[in-house]
Amino acid sequence: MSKLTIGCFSSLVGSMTLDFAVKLAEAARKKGHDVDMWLSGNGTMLAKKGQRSFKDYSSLEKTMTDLVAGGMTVVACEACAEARGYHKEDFIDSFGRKSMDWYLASCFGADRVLHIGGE
Amino acid sequence: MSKLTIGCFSSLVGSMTLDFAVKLAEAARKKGHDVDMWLSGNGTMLAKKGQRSFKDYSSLEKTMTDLVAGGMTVVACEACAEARGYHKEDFIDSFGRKSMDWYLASCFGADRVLHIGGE
Amino acid sequence: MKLGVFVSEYGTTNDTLERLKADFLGIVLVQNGVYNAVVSENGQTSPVLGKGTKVYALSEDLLVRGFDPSKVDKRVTVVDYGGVVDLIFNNFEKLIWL
Amino acid sequence: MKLGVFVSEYGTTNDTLERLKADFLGIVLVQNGVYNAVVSENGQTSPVLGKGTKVYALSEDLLVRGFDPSKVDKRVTVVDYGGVVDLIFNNFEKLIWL
Amino acid sequence: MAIKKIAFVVDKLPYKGESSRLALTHCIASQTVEIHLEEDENVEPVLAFVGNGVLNCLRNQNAEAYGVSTMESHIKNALLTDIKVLICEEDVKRLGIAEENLIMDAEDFGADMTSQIVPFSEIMAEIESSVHLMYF
Amino acid sequence: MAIKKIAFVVDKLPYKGESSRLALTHCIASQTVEIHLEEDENVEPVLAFVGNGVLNCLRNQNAEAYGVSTMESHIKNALLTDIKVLICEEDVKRLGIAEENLIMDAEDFGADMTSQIVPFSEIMAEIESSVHLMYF
Repeated sequence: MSKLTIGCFSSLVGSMTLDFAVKLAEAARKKGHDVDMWLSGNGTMLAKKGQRSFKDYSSLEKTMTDLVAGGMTVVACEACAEARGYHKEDFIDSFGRKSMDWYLASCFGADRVLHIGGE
Repeated sequence: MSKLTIGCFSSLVGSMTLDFAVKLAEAARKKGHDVDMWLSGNGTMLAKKGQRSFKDYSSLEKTMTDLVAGGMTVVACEACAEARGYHKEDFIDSFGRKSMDWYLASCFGADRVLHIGGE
Repeated sequence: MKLGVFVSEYGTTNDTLERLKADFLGIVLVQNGVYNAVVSENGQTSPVLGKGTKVYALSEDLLVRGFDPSKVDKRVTVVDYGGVVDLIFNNFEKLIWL
Repeated sequence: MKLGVFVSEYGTTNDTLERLKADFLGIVLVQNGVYNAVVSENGQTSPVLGKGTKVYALSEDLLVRGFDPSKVDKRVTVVDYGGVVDLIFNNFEKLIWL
Repeated sequence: MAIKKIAFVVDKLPYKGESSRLALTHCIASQTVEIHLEEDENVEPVLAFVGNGVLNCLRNQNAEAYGVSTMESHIKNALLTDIKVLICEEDVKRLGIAEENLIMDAEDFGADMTSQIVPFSEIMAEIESSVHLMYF
Repeated sequence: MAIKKIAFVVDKLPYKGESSRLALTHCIASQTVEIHLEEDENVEPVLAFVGNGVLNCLRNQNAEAYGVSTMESHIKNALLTDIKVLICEEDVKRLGIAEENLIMDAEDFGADMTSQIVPFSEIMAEIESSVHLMYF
């Protein structure tokens, strides 16, 4: 069993990049790997509680909370979230809020890092 | 006096495209033009109340509420906002929430339309 | 038709600009588009400048990127946000954001 | 070094791919990158395929765009998300997302 | 009676971002715009796919893995609501797309309207005769 | 003692998006990463600008109109915290940038460290010798 750290940066609700990250995490968990996910920049949008489901958007909250319940760790950048107006009470309960050094520490302990940047 | 409708689409907090739209609106108001602003897709992030000010992000809430107080109209796409978990109580008070047809109607009455798309 | 094209990117291959036809075509360089007004690659200035169309660049977006607005390519007219508003109402009828 | 490069865009000019050196270089086409596996322009297949490196494409991202995963260019190996996980752990050491 | 034509031009690829999706939903919103307008006023949309944007028009899109609606269903909905749908001929040829692989009708949705593959000059003429232009 | 090198490579332009900004803030966060690690463990960052990303390194950035911090101040902060900053020589030449226009030091911040203009092969060697790679 190995550990994968996925960094999700300028990805967005309404962008399939977030879907990619979530599906990859799911597939890695199924194969028994540890997964850490770091949400930064606009990626923090994934942490917002109460996203309503519409046919034009994939609904990721359930998948994510199930993955966290199953042992995956999801942490969003606190400052990036605050800058967007996502306070503690706006967060999906099981998601963490940390500063950027957490991501580097997660990478320190990871066998593989997939840093998904882009605009 | 003429009317400009600005449509802000896949722009984001953390993207200077939103800054561009706000500064252009401000300049148009200064010259006495009417301005409508439509926020859709990830552009709806601008409508989130309580965005904390950091040196790495321009703070647009004050400028926007001043512009609205001065007669500019700002409306965000209700479905796009709900999909992102921005409910009525999350909105900056003076911003409207409407469906997409509002944007087309605003364009109907506009002399110029600047539709800012992009990813 | 008087068409204003906002170019907000640098170095992307979009052939839209090549294909647009208008009685009057003006290009407004904003955001990363302003690099087209100041950067040469291997000594060649940007192809955006060589179309014989009127080109404008936003001063605020030059400044933030470390460029002196008085030192842009001589084919480019520098405008501020107020100038962009005037272009929109006086020089163009329809607008495209690329 | 075994390097895996995720290509998520189509038709952008990024010379990163050209410059990367590695003992083993693999390209994983995801999102709009999958067009490189299936679309020819003016009869020419994508330059991404002609590098002599191993190229993979994500089946889910082919399907959503209307392509049959069994009909990709013969130089491309189709994988699903599970296959991408295996590539990450077994075939690559470091990863780049373009 | 004032009818204003608005041209919706899509040159972005589908799915990675939501640009082309928003083009379709806003275009189709013209169906209900009257509620905001005076009597006899209306908006007439025309929808054109150019550049790599023509790849939105491929048939057999299957979004099951992602659980979202397809661009195919949106384009068929546009045809169902009698919106003029134009696909740029030069780009279809450049990308080597066979007409049989394009969404040319929405008969399965019960639509009478069909898509048209036209030269770019015809799309340019639509833009010219429109009052406003939204370039997605 | 386990020190792991992480390479931060920036090839995006500044300001339109926040990609290069996040590269800098995450890179500088290596200053405090120890709080999450065991004693004697640490992360050693190296920061490289390649492609059009070298345009982040221009001097005299003035963000007054937008009221945000500049990439210039972030890069100087990186030098102040003794982070190795590499700028790709081939790209500097391709874009015709004079060395005097690049952020080569942060003396005004009180930093001893200076930037280095190096061939791409040297940046590739840094990537090779790093344990992990973050490509912004």
